[in-house]
Amino acid sequence: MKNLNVAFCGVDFENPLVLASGVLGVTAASLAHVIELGAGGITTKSMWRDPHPGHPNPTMFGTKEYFMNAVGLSDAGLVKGVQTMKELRERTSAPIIANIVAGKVEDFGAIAESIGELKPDVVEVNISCPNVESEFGKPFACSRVDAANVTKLVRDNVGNIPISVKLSPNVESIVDIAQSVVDAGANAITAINTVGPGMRWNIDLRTPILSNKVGGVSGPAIFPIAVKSVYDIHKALPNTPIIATGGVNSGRDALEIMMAGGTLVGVGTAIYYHGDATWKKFTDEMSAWLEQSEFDNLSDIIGLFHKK
Amino acid sequence: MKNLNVAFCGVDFENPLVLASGVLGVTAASLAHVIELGAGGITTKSMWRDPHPGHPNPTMFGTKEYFMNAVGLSDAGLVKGVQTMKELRERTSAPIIANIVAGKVEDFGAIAESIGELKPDVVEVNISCPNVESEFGKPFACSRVDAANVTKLVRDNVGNIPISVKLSPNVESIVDIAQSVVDAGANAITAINTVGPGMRWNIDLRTPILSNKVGGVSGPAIFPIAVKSVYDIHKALPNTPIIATGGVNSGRDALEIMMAGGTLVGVGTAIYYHGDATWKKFTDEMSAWLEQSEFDNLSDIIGLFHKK
Amino acid sequence: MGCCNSGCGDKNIHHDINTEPRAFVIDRMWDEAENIKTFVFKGTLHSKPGQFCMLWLPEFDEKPFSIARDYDGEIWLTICKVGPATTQLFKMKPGDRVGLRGSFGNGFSTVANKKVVLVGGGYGTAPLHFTGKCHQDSGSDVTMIIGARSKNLLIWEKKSEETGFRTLIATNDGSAGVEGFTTHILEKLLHEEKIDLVQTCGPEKMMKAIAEMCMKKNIPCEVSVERYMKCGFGICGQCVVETGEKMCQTGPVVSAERAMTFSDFGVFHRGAEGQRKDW
Amino acid sequence: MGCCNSGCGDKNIHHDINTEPRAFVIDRMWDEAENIKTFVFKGTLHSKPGQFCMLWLPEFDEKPFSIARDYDGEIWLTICKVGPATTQLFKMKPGDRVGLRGSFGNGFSTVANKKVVLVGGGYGTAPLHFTGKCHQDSGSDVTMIIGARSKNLLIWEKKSEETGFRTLIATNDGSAGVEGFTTHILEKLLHEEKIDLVQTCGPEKMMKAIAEMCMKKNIPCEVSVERYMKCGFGICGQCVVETGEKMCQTGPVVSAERAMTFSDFGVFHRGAEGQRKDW
Ligand SMILES: Cc1cc2nc3c(=O)[nH]c(=O)nc-3n(C[C@H](O)[C@H](O)[C@H](O)COP(=O)(O)OP(=O)(O)OC[C@H]3O[C@@H](n4cnc5c(N)ncnc54)[C@H](O)[C@@H]3O)c2cc1C
Ligand SMILES: Cc1cc2nc3c(=O)[nH]c(=O)nc-3n(C[C@H](O)[C@H](O)[C@H](O)COP(=O)(O)OP(=O)(O)OC[C@H]3O[C@@H](n4cnc5c(N)ncnc54)[C@H](O)[C@@H]3O)c2cc1C
Ligand SMILES: Cc1cc2nc3c(=O)[nH]c(=O)nc-3n(C[C@H](O)[C@H](O)[C@H](O)COP(=O)(O)O)c2cc1C
Ligand SMILES: Cc1cc2nc3c(=O)[nH]c(=O)nc-3n(C[C@H](O)[C@H](O)[C@H](O)COP(=O)(O)O)c2cc1C
Ligand code: FES
Ligand code: FES
Repeated sequence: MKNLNVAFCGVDFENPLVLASGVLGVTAASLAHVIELGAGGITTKSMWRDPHPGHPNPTMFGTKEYFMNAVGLSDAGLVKGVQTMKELRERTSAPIIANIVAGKVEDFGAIAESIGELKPDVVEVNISCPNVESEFGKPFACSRVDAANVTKLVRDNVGNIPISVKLSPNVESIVDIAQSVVDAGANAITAINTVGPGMRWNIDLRTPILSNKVGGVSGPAIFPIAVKSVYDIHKALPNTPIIATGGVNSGRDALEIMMAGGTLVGVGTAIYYHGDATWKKFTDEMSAWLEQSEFDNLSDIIGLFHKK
Repeated sequence: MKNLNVAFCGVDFENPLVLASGVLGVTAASLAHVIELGAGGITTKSMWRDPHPGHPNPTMFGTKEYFMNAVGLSDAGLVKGVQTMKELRERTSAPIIANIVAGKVEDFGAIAESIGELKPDVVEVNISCPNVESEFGKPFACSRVDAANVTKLVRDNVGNIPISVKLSPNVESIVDIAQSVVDAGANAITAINTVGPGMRWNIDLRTPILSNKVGGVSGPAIFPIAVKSVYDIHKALPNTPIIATGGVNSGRDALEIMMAGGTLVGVGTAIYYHGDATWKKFTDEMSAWLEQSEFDNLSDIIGLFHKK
Repeated sequence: MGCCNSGCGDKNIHHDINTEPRAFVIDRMWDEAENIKTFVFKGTLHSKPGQFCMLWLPEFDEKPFSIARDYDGEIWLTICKVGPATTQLFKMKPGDRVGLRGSFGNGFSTVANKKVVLVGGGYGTAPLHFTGKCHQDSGSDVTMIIGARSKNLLIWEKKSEETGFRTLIATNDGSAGVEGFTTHILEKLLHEEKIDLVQTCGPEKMMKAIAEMCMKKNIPCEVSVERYMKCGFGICGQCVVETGEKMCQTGPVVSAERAMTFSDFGVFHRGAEGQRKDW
Repeated sequence: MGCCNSGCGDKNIHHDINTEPRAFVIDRMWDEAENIKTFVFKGTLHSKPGQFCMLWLPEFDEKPFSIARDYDGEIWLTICKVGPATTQLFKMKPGDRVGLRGSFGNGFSTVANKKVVLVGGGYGTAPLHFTGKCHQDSGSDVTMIIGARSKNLLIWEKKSEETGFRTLIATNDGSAGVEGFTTHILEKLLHEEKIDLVQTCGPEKMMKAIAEMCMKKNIPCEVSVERYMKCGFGICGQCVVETGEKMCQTGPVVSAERAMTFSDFGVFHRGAEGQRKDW
């Protein structure tokens, strides 16, 4: 059997499927369980320095076609984050991607430093949170300058851990933002975060379904947007590895987005559709495809669409 | 039985569901048939002054969750357009929305004038086509200035027919664009055109599925984006009627997007999922809901979400 | 109509693929005890006993509640007022609308022609009653042990008797039934009779004591492990126990054996941000 | 395996909800006549006779073709070289990959224990053969009338005989079978024998003549109305006839009666931009 392992920023992953941030990420037990179920690695939910209350429920729901969430990045803060990270290291030897977030550019330094000390394998920087200080409350991910400044601060404070900056697709040009964070020191890109935001109401209750009124769209609905984003970024930055994320809902989807340029593949909402079976189902499908293909190693397919 | 009729820019529609542009719009026979099946009105496909070849096949495909197309706005040009419009008027008395397009700002005047002479009930202006003369080939719909200039030209040349400008959701602020086209003389807004573009490949053939490589995403996947766009536009411009379009896939969806601010409801991709039965299925569902509601007229629900 | 006709479905299908809340009207409501009310909605969630639903108070909050009845065209929820959401709910009136989604989670097993003992504490008695009704419909013999601190906090004991369950009561202060704990009654029963299955829903420390008791005696036992729930359908990770299993899908109802592998069972649970809280 | 085991499905399901093309390998191919080849792919499209599929030549174009066989693990397409896409296809070799999607559209009826006449012109004979095979498997008696301009353009006549269809040939120049048109043979047959069903696929003027003939004699008849197709599944509107009906879903196979309500039937069709083209 050909195996599925890939290397990402010098870190070995048994398979390229990593749990996306914010899904099943509340405790170390939960994250470690996902590895047991067959994920190649896990991403923690976005960790704040200080406790950050989320939105009241409902914070998420799904349909056949898409999933929406507005959790509000709830988190108990660094004390719990540190504890979770330590416990996670004890529970699993699989690679850990620590996702960090902050509400102001300058706050990214502190959280990067604290998390960097815990030596996760990769630090993922969530810049899709609205910058509380920017004029229109636009996410950092929408501004080349903000995005670059956040990246620099994290790069300077996190130690020698590879960092991947997580981009939003809801921008004029995701490639421009990717370029600017790579110029600012990002080792990798995670693309994409949720699409939108969108809005859904209940017509009988005449209330937005999500307490936050609007929420990010994920799941199969966004897969074409994710493939295009990954393809465009890989084309512009062929040497920057990508954690390709967004709507991956089968092993074939994972292969497709790797061929578009993903080295790792983030999987979140698929768990809504496939439950605990997600990981084994997808890796089995990938293995079967790889067996009948001309490739010896799964990593040979990374960026394949660009090689013709 | 309460009836479903609504008035839009002074035009009466037997029900608010109108065929979205580009779907089943090749001939007058096809459009008239959609009325027979129960649509309240129809929109022609985007008409050019000169013949415009589309992209080679495949130009579209669908999945459970979404639909993608890159037809390339193929059209036989004004001669056929005029003939189609005339034949359509003979075949049906239902309202006709004539959708027009051009590749340069100044070309919108000519097509608006020619189509205006045929007295469609509404002229819809598709500004989501890339401006062949702009620096980055960005669609007119992405620039406030271009969008306003197109609108002015159409307004000045089309005669006294109401015009609805069709907006793209793939912009920083759809509300800004809506505001600028209304300021420039648009009587209504159609929102939204397809989302993205997105990209999908076949991993065995290693070829993008659409010959154009990328294509617009429509269908249920984009409904939350459509609801949010319509909601935001109605909030900013409560007196501008909206042809609310994008992912409407049930009678309940139609009601929801009307409550968000739609006066008419564009229905395109739903036909992929429900076939010829689409119209009756959706209006039956709307009637049933209206019967058990406190409302006497369907038009009472337009913008309802803003009234609390 | 028997309760199981509308209810008991495939154990593996934990949720519909569409989890948008649907609107339901409060049909009626009544007091069960101090700070405990039952709310009735017309309709069905196609649930089986032991499953739960998410109850949404529009523009306020949404919380998980066990389903106390789901047959004959009615859904019942028996709810204890403990904080903001339940207080808000207690202010609502018949005719008011709420959102419900679900049913979610793994329910209690239903067995035919067996001798079953159910042990309820607090609002836990209500979903157990639903369970007992299913057992009864399948020809099983049902004993319901109901515990409370004192008589005025006892719920569902009359319904239990009326339904034809052998009903045994324990109150801490002896104001009704025997003085002491449900566990005392259960211990005696297990000693004197041959019991095929024990199911319990109530305070976790009580359930843990029962689980240990049953395991010692090799009697099959199921417990309902409630954890903080946000989504109810396996995505948020809020409800996981220390093995990483999600109580909104693998649970809330699990076997005593499995519950005993959760090092947090009867020891601690977690709050909205995942912070540890001892029971 | 009988052809209908793998094929004949619900008339109302015109397409899968997923219409992404899937990759198929050209297994083999052979010449049928000048500029006509049959291509074989391993696999199935779960089609019934008379349905079509979209054949995609990656990075070139995608076009509709009737399915000439879909059983025993093979898909056959019999294709005439007429323009860029078919010319490109004719350059391909076994082992090359193409995309297929479908099956799409309404197929021919299959009847049991009846006397059926099939009338094929050009590549139309191939899908009719598939149809005849289904009739035969259901105990019907099949006559196949095959027409061509001359002997070297005749296709599938040997297969027809081998399959056990009564096979009658007409060529314009008399180089094979009788000199003249398939309609002449049909007319004679209808006069001499009791025929239960006529099905035809070929040049539209021929099909129209046959439709009129059968209607006059009150014999059930089905024709295959081909129109320009982009999507194949009812969205683009490219394939509508003058009643507004879509030939990719209501057709290509429709009854003679219905076809005669299309004022364009046998008169004109439309090109890629919807422009009218006389037959
Ligand atoms: C599977 C399950 C079934 C339940 N069934 C019932 C029932 O039938 N009747 C009933 O009265 N209660 C039930 N509960 C508990 C109920 O969810 C809480 O009492 C309710 O959420 C309290 O909300 P509040 O705003 O009123 O109080 P808060 O002040 O918010 O909370 C009070 C306490 O309730 C618990 N709680 C709060 N939010 C949640 C949450 N989202 N998920 C789980 N626990 C929470 C915590 O222990 C908290 O300390 C059930 C819980 C679960 C998980
Ligand atoms: C339902 C259906 C079944 C068909 N079955 C067969 C078959 O079994 N064998 C076979 O050889 N041909 C079949 N055809 C015709 C086949 O689609 C065309 O021959 C082919 O598309 C020609 O493409 P080209 O690029 O080679 O030629 P072009 O030069 O593009 O076209 C030549 C002619 O083919 C027709 N044509 C072209 N494109 C299309 C299109 N997208 N849809 C319909 N007609 C088109 C037009 O009449 C055109 O004038 C079928 C068509 C339809 C609609
Ligand atoms: C419930 C939920 C919570 C999420 N929380 C976070 C988060 O805390 N930080 C983050 O960077 N992304 C978060 N995301 C985004 C995902 O990590 C991912 O980028 C997105 O959902 C697209 O992938 P998917 O379609 O596989 O879910 C969240 C997504 C969901 C569905
Ligand atoms: C096949 C197809 C062709 C389309 N062609 C046009 C077009 O010519 N002009 C236009 O303005 N919009 C066009 N659209 C966009 C639709 O009118 C509509 O705005 C979009 O598909 C979202 O609505 P839906 O989800 O109901 O399809 C097309 C959409 C599809 C699916
Ligand atoms: S409540 Fe969200 S995973 Fe269980
Ligand atoms: S081919 Fe597109 S509608 Fe028939």
